[in-house]
Formats: sequence, structure tokens, C-alpha cells
Amino acid sequence: MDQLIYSAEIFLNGLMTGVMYALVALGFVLIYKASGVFNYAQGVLALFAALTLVGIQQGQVPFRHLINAIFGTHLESFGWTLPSVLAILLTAGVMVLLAVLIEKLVLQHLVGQEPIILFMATIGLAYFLEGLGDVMWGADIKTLDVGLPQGISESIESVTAAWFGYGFFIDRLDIWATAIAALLVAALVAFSQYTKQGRAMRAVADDHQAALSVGISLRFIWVMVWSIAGFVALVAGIMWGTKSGVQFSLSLIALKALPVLMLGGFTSIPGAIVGGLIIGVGEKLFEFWIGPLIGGATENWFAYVLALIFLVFRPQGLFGERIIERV
Amino acid sequence: MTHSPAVETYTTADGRQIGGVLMDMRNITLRFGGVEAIKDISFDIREGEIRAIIGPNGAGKSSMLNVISGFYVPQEGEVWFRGHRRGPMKPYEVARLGIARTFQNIALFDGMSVLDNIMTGRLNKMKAGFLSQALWWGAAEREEIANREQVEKIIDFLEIQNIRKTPVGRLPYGLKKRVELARALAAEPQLLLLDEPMAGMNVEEKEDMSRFILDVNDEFGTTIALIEHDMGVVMDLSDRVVVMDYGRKIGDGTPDEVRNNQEVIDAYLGVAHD
Amino acid sequence: MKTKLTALVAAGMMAAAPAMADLVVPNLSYRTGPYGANGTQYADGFNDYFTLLNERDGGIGGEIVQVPECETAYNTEKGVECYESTKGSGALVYNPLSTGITYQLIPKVSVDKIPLYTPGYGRTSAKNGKVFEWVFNAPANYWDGASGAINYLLAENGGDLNGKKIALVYHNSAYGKEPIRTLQDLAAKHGFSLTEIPVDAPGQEQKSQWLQIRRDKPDYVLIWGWGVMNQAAIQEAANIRFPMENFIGIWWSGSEVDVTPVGAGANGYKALTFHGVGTEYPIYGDLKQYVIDPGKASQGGEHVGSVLYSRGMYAALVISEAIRKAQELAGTSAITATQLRDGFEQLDITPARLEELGLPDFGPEIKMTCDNHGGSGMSRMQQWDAAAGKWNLITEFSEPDQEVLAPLITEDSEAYAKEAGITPRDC
Amino acid sequence: MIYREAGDFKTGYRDDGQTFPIRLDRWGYYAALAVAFGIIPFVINDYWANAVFVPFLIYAIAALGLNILTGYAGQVSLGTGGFMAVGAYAVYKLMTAFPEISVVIHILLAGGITAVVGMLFGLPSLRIKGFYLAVATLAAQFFLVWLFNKVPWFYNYSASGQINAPERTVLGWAVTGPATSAAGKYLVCLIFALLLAWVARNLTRGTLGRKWMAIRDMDIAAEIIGVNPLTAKLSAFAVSSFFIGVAGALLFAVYLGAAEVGEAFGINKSFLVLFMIIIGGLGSIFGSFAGAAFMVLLPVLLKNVLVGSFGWPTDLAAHFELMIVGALIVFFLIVEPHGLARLWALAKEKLRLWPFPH
Repeated sequence: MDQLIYSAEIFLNGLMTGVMYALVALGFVLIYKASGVFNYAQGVLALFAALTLVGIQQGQVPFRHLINAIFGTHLESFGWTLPSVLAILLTAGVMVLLAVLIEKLVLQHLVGQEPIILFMATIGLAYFLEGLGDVMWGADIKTLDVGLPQGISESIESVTAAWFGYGFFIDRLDIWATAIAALLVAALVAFSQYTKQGRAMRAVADDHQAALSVGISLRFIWVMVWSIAGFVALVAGIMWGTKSGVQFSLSLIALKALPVLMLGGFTSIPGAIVGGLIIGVGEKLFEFWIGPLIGGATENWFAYVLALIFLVFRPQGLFGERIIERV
Repeated sequence: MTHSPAVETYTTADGRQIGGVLMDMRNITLRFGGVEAIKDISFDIREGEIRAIIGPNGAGKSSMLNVISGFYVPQEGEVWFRGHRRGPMKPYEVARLGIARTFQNIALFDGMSVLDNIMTGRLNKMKAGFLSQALWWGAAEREEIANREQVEKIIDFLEIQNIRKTPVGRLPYGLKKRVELARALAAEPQLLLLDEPMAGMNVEEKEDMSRFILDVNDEFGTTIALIEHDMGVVMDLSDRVVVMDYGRKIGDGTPDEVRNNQEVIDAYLGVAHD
Repeated sequence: MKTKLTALVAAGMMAAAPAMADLVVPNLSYRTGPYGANGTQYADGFNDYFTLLNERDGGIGGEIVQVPECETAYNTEKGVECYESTKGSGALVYNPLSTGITYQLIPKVSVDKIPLYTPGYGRTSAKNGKVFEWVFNAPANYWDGASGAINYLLAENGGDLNGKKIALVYHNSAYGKEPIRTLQDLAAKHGFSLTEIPVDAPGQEQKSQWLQIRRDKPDYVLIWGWGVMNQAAIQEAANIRFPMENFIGIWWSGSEVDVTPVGAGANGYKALTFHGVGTEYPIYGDLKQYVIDPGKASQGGEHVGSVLYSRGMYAALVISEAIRKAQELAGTSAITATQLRDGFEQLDITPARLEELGLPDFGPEIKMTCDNHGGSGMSRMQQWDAAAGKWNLITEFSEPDQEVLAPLITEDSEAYAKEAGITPRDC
Repeated sequence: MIYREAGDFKTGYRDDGQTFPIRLDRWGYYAALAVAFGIIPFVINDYWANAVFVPFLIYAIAALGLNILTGYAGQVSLGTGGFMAVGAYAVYKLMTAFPEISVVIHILLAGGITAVVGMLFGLPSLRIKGFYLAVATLAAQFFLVWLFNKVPWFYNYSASGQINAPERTVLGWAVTGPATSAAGKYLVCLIFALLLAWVARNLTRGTLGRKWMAIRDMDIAAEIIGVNPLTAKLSAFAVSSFFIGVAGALLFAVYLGAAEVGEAFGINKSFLVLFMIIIGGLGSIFGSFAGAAFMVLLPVLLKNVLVGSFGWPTDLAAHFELMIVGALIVFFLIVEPHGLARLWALAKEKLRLWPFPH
């Protein structure tokens, strides 16, 4: 009986973790859907966004190590602390600027190239942004605090304790993440359904050539999609950065998004969410039930095995577009 | 070899010997979900002949060709090849029986040169072991040269010597079609299936292709089955014609017989389509 | 054109070598990659101490110390590249701050005859100088740390841990697995139960592990983490309201970077250490005068006095004392790597000497011999005060349980000797 | 007009199929071999061996292996690190279990064991295609690393799970262990790299190679012309894994001498080798070498220039190194999207016409 109650707690926590994975996966899906590019740099984008947010909020001088090294100055900070909302808006602005630059300097020159080549360009981009983030803001671990609460939700604990005799642990940050993810998905869906730009984006996703022939500007769409993906990366960066500080490892969360993508299909926003939930719950329950028998720390590989099992039965992913083979 | 019944041989007007039944399709029905693409069709293909399957768009010709090539397995009916009933097979097993084909939307290997593409047609003739291939020693090298000689004959035959080393991705449409024919021929098939070999060609290219098809049949004695929706060209080429419409067979016989078949005329004039 | 390019590439591949005459102590550091935040502070402390010696005393025994820095990014292959590129310039000793790179270098330094100094990390059984002639890991190693933590808990519980539940959360790697054998033996000796909970690198996601701890309710949790795993673990511990004073980290899980992201929740968290912390030592006066104020501090002196800075400085101190000893033994100031090995083997850093150096009670007494390359293994406990934002030392230095450790070290070093075909020296 | 093919007539199909059809290329190749065997072994030192040549050659072998799978057979793999780990642990177990047998045989056997493991993880390729296939190899990557970390038998029950390569000799020369000379390490890797490149060349120009490329370019058409996708894909996985296993064995035994699975064979390694073949050129033997050279040598070069020549602080240099590598990748793509191999081919095409471009 205890085991079942524990499983229920782990199930809930798995769902929450899944939402955190899905937040990262969303950014991949957006870009893949609109331009067929697997954006290797998405994880680094999240790191870069979080670094920028902390930098702006705490008034750090960008490139101060570089400036200090060259001019022998001792710049530290501008000495302000901005309100979170303002800092987030400014960072979103930086991400839009970044999207414009990426389009101008990279994508524009690679129009019509094969997906593998665009994939490779994003590899280059990832290297560049990783270096740039470090040069701009330094390699220290930064504390990110935009006012999101953390720690156990005591109301859930007391309610479940009354019901089951065992108080469940749910992290308040996870509850917030779930709410924000729901809001984000709703906003994305509304945007793509009800705005002109959103419809243009979907048109491009369906058929590049056809969209171009009806006068949709591919360049504009790319800037827009990369901006949105940058914003999604910022949200993911805030969530993960709040959890464990902003540092290099933040870019590695992309690895946790990969099985989610494979499972959910690269082209489906609901797929990213459902995939995230399945991976989150699956890996946590496996670690609980099977982990102790085989030595634990199974989550990393089991996520992929789980995705693999699903793919064997549905090779295009859970929500991916059906692959029709014909000659 | 046990031959199916009704073995009769005949000689065509231009003096070619047509042999017994090579392939016999018996009561084939093919469904996709609830849709019947082919409804209870029977016909045969004889050794040495040029057999055409024609019909308007959506008649089920391509599905039929895919049944012959083993890519689709019909829900009902039997496929007999060289006197044996052919069970469900993988496409590559069908190829090894001696059936080669071309494709309506060219299916060449874009990343490889013309020569390599044609050499793939002979893959099943190459028997050198792994070690010999890895060390390029003995059988592997001998085979490569021997098969290359065969392929060069086909290259000469189809007059594509000058593009031998060109990657196929760079070729114009008409030449691609020719390279595809070369690849199929390289397999020295008993039965060659051509899927709309003249689709999208101009008159001159069509004439060239017709000439090659006739020459192939004439010089190598290859049995050819082709599908085409353009009636004109086909009638001049083929010995016997099957006409399909809406998945049914509406005519079967020599070009002249078919041409005078009222149902075929209706189908092509669009009467039945109203 | 091709040859020109080749020549250019060839020229570029040649590392610029420092002048041969000086004492060369390379700093294989990492300021980038997943552990860059930790590596930066350590490297700064290491650099600054030698800068201080050069600026204030004109080096050691009149010889300027060169500290060429080489970025390893905590990556073993880059570590090898760094080792090879600095080796040719007459490097006297290596301190790579990475257990992985250390394992790489142990066989290499034995052939090249260059000492390897790995305080608080690396291969534990290198303490046995009979087998590991060129490797030194005083004052303390991982097993000393494990025993030190248990000794602390014994003292807390009046010498009795019988029936207590202790969980070990560890980095699922060679480094994290190090203390397991020791803790198992100690569990058998003292009658506590040990639960091993691995966390795969990088370790941002530890929900499963901490839900398990919340269910099992161990009395104490030990952590062997590095990088983001530390911050995530301390955050999760705070989230489940695990009593922080019962949560103890190894010294690599006990620096400012590990606790500050968690904020007030980390208050009371404890960690082992083998050196002092903070700027309240006389040496910082000199450091300010000779290094920081003239603008010669590494990275502008941002991290002076932090835990990892202090540790880097302490490593530099031990190396410089070994150099001094070697100079004394060899009778020359321009010593060789082999002479430095002798310096290490006869090193004796007494409390009085530490006081002379401006760091009273900063570390335990270090006394190394031909067969003991690991010193006394003494460590002490520090505790995080979140409000003040500083670590406070809460115990004195104390000895680990050599009765348990000594046989383990003999066993492991002899296994290595057998595998590598080494005949142990007579000491 | 020194570099040309006019007048260089082929009189047989054998000549026409040779690896370097153009005379000057052939000479260049022989000259490179002469330098590689005749000069470098005598002048090489530890730095050049350990920082430059040995890693370059070993990564070239791994890149060749991955290029066979991804570049020639079209099957995406992100499990290279895991498969290298199989090679490394296999050679470690063999070396310690059968010390009397030559290490060369152990390395080849390690490749063979990796080939079997690779085929096992290649099975899903029959159903899962394109980028989705990466999930199967990623599962292999994470599972294998976990396995080698978790099961003590693989590391002979050592306290920390590190494995150390004992000393072994070939013809009296040490090739593994600390006493190995720079030239010894270099020559072992060079011989393996050249032999395997030659095998890769042979396999890719013959029957098997055509089957792989047919599957890559259009798998359905390939099946219809008679290629069995099962054997074609699994043979690609096997051959590729053999190469990667040998590379892993060399990386551990000859180059590093000690390894820990998570650090030395993590997912980063899989990405690194994938970058090599994409940057070098998919489906190109030369590209495998070029890509390995780019990814191994460029960081070393940049570091030495920025830190050694310009005297920058190491952290700034390291960050700029990342930015420069990233920018160069993007720059090369914009100039020539199909990798260094194509860039080289284009340069040669230009050179053929030089100095009379019209």
C-alpha cells in the first residue's frame, strides 16, 4: 500500500518534471516546424537568455572581463537592480535582436540548403553563443531570482497527509512551471490560429514553396520563429536557472529534451507536452520500481529506451506526421 | 519447370518469337483500407512480348505494377511467375527472381554517379565475400571489372557514354529516365517493368525512348511490361494491351482489338467518367 | 601556398615556452565548461600565491616562479595536451584539479619523473609512496574525508552511530564512487546503515533521489558532488525541508558557489574542509599590498578569500614549501623535478611555519615521508551562514580512522602495482 | 598547368577504378606516405604525438567509422561515444585477461565485439528512419556508459571504476603503457588509420558500398532493385562499429592510458565525431580525415595563438576559441555547404584549369 502511495507521489512529480522537459522541447519544435531545422543551439540559447536576464537584472557590465583585460579597468556593475518584469522584457528584446542577427548573418545565406546543413549551422551557432555568453557575462554561477517561489507546497502536503496518511511533496516552482507552460502553449496556439503572422507561420510549415508563392516573406517568418524560440528558451532558462543557478550546465538540459522530441514528434507542440509528461513519469517510475534492483541512476538512459519503445511502434513519433512510403 | 496451362507460342508480325506464360496474374484484388484499387483482375505476360497496361489517371495501373513487382501484396488472388505461385515476398526477393523496374517519379540514387547507379543494377550478380571486398583482392576486383564490362555495354547501347562519371543529380530529366532504364537493364531481368517511361517527355525524347524499348526487347529478348496513360505511343510499341479503368479490367488484347473495344473508347472519351 | 599554410599551422601548434631558467609550476586550470565556475576560483588562488612570492620575496630562494596557465575545461584530452605542452618547459610539478586527468597523468609522470600533487582529490591510494613514487596527496584524500565526516557524526552522537541511517548522494563517476568502500567498512564497524544514491552527471534533475530521501528519512545525508549537482542537491534538500545541519558535503561540495544560488534555504549546511577560509589571516595584508592593489591579481581579485580560492592558495603554499625544502636539500635554488620529489618526501609544514607564512592554523601539519605521501589526513568541519554569506569553521582539525583506511590503501595500491607491473620501493 | 588529367589516359577498367586517378594526386599521396613513415617518426616528440598526431589519427578512424554509417549508409548515429567505450572496455578486459596475446589482436577483437554490439543497436533502424533513428543510438550511448560504470566486472573491480592500460609491446616496442615512445604511439595509430582507411575505401567502392549508398539515397528503390535492407543496414552498423571500436580501443590503450567511461566516452564524444564528418564531408574518406583535423587541430592552434602568441588570459582565449570555431563553421557552410572534402575538390577543379581559366 505504501508503495502505491509513493508511486502516486512519484507519478505527480514525474508529470511536473515532464513539464520542465517539455518547456525545453517546445523551442526545438517551433523552429523545426517552421523551417525544418533541428536547432542544436536551443540549449545554449536557454543558457544565453538566462545569463542575459541575470546580467540585465543585476546591472552587470557586459564584456567586463574583456574590457578590464584590455584597458586595465575594474568595471563591475552599473549598480542597479531592475524589477523582474522589466528585466524579462529587456531580455526578450535581446532575444529578438539575436534572432534578427542570426537570420541576417547565418540563415539568409543558407536559404534552400538541405536540413543537415542548416543543422550544422546551428552547431556553429551553439559554439559561438556559448563563447559569447561567457565573454559577455563571465563563467561564474549566477543566482537567478525573479520572484518565483520554491520549496514544498505545504497545502498539498497537508491535504494529502489527511487523505493518505502521507504528505506528498510537490515543489511550488513546478506548479508555477506547469501554469506558465500551459499559458505559453495557449498563447502559442492562439497566436498561430488567430493572427495573420501565425497563419503565415503555419503556411510556411506546411509548404515552403507554396507559402513563398503567395507572398509570405520567409525571412520575416524565420526572424519571428527564432524570436519566439528565443523567448521560449528564456522561459526554460528562468525555470531551470531558478532551480540550480545559471551556469554552463544549463545548456545541457537540451539532452533531456531530446527523448521528449523523439517521442512526441519534431513537429507537434502537443507532442512536446505529452512526450515530456510520458518521459517524466516513465523515468521516475522506472527509477523507483526497477532502479534499486539494478543500481540506480537509470533515468538518463531509460528516457531514451522509453522513446525507442514508442518509436518502434510509431516510427514517426507520437504526434509526428505520418510517413507515407511510395514510389 | 511446370508451366501453367494454355501454353501457346506465336510469332509476331516483325518475326519475334513469343513464348509461354512468364507471369500470370489471377483474380487480383487490392484494397487500401476500404478502397478497392484493383478489382478481380486476371491477365498474363508471355515470354518475349511487350505487354502494356493502360488506362486513365487513377485507373489502378501503378497499383497493378506494384503488385507485379511485389511492393504491394494483394488481399485476394494469386501471382504466378515462371510456373510457380509466388507467395508474399519482400521486394528485394522479387528482384532476385529476375524482375527489374523503372519508376514513374525517377528513383535514382542522387548521390552516386551514373556509372555507380547502373552498377547497382548488378548488385545481385556480385558474389565476392566480405573479406575479399575489404581487401579488394581476388573475387571482388575480378567481379568489379567483369561487371563493369557488362555495364559498359549497356552504356554504349543507351548512348550515355559521355555522362558516365556525372552525378545523376545534375542530369536533365530525359537522361535520368535513360539512366534508370540502364540500371534496370543491368540486372539482366527476365521481366522488365516500366512505369510510365515516357511521362513528361517531349516528342523527340519519346521517340528515343520508344526506340530503346523496342531495341531492348529485340536485342536482349527481354520481356517488358509497361504502364502508360498516353494511348498513342503505347499502341505502336506493344504486342498486347490490358486496359484498366476504376480498378477494373475493361479490355485485353492486341492493340487493334483494344482500339475497337467500345468500353475502352468510352473510358478514354470520358463517357464513363461523367 | 600550401607549404606556407603548413608552416603557419606548424608554428601555431608550437606552444610558446616560458624561459627555461625559472622555476616552472604550470597551472592546469579550467575556467570554462561545466565546472568552470569552480575551477576559476581555485586557479586564481593558485596564481595569486605565487605572484605574491614573486612580488614580495622575489620568488623562492631567489628564483622567480613561472606559472604558465593552460585551460583543460576539465577534459582529459585537453589535460593531456596541456601536460605535454608545458612539460617541455621544465615543469616541476602538476596540480590538475581533476580526478580524471590525475589518473591519466599518474603513469606519465612516473616515466617523465615529475611530481604530481593532488591535494584532496585524485587517486586515494597514491598515499602509498612505495607504489606511487611521484604522486602526493597530502593533507587529505577522499577516504580521509569519508572517515572525517563519520568521526564528526560520532562526536555529535556521543560516539555511537548504532542504528543510524546515513545516505550517500554521489556523483555517478570515479570521483563519486571513491568513498563507498570506506563508508561500507565504517558502517560495519559502527553499526549504521548506508544507502547509496547515485546521481548521473550533470545532475540538474535529482527529484527521484530526494523523494527517496524524503521517504527513507535518513538521519544524515553525505554528498559527494561537483558542479551543478551540488547546487541542485542543496536546493532539493531545502525543498524537502531536510535539516541542513544533518547534511554534510565533501570539500568539493562546500564552497560559496554551491550554496549561494539556494539563498537562505542553504543556511546551516555543513561541509568538510582541510584548510581555512576567509580573509582574516595576516597574509591577506601582504596580498593586498603586493598583488591586489597593484592590479596583479588573477581575474582582478574577484574571489579572494573564498573557499576554492583558499584551496588553490593552499595548494600553491604546499608546493612552494616543497620547493624550498628541495632547494635546501639540493643546495641549489634552480632545482629539478626529481629534487622537488625529494623535497615533497621530506616536507614538514609545522603550525609554526604556517604562522610564519601568515596563515596561522590554516591547514593541518603536513609531514610526508618516502612511504607516506598523504600526510595525516586531518580535516575539519565548516558551516554555511546564509545571512552573513560566509563559511564558519566549527571544529578543529582531527584525524581520520586510520585503522580502517590503512588496509584499504595497502590493498588498492598493491592491486595497482600488480596491474601496472610496479615493484614497490623499500622505504 | 601542372595539375591536370588531360593526357592521363586510362586503358583498362582496373586503372579507371583506382583510388587516385590523377597522376599528381597519386604522387602527392605517395609523398605524404613517405613523410608520414620516413620523416615524422624520427622527429616526433611527446607533445606532437599526444597533442596533435595521435588524437588526430584516432579521431580520423572514428570519423571514418561514423562516415560509413551516416555518410555512406545514411543512418544517423549519436552513439559513437558509447561504441568507443565498448572498444575501450573490451580491449581492457582482453589485455588484462590474456596478457600473453598480442595487443594488436586484442584491438582487432575489441573492434569485432563492438561490431556485434553495434549491430544489436542497429536493429531498430529497420523500422525507425531519419533523425528519429538517433534515439536508438542515443539509448545505446547512455545505456552503455551506465553499464560500464555500474558493473564492476568491466573495470576489474577497481576502487573508483577507472581503467588503466597495462604495458604491452609489439615486436619488442612498447605501444601501450607509460613507457611508450612518441614514435611508437604515432606509428601504431598511423598504421591502423591507414589500413582502415584503405579498407573503408575498398568497401565503399565495391558492392557493399553501393548497397549502402543505395539505401541512403532512396531506401525503397534500393529494396526494389534487390538490396536487402536488413543486411545492408546491419552490415553498415557492423563495419562502422568495428572502426569505432578500434578507435575507442586505441584512444584508451594507446592515447589516454587511463579512462573513465562517463568522462572519456560521454555524449560529447558522439557529437564531436558527428561534427567531424559533417564538417569534413559526408560520404568522403578524405572528409573524415579533414574533419578530424579541423576539430582536433583548430582548438590547439587557436589556443597556442591566442595564449602563446598574444598572451591573452586563458579563460578569454578559451571563450574566444569557441566563438571562432563556431564562426568558422558557419563561414565554411556559407562558402561551401558540403564540407571540407567538397571545398578541396572544388579547389582542385579550379587548379586543373589554372592558369588558363577559359
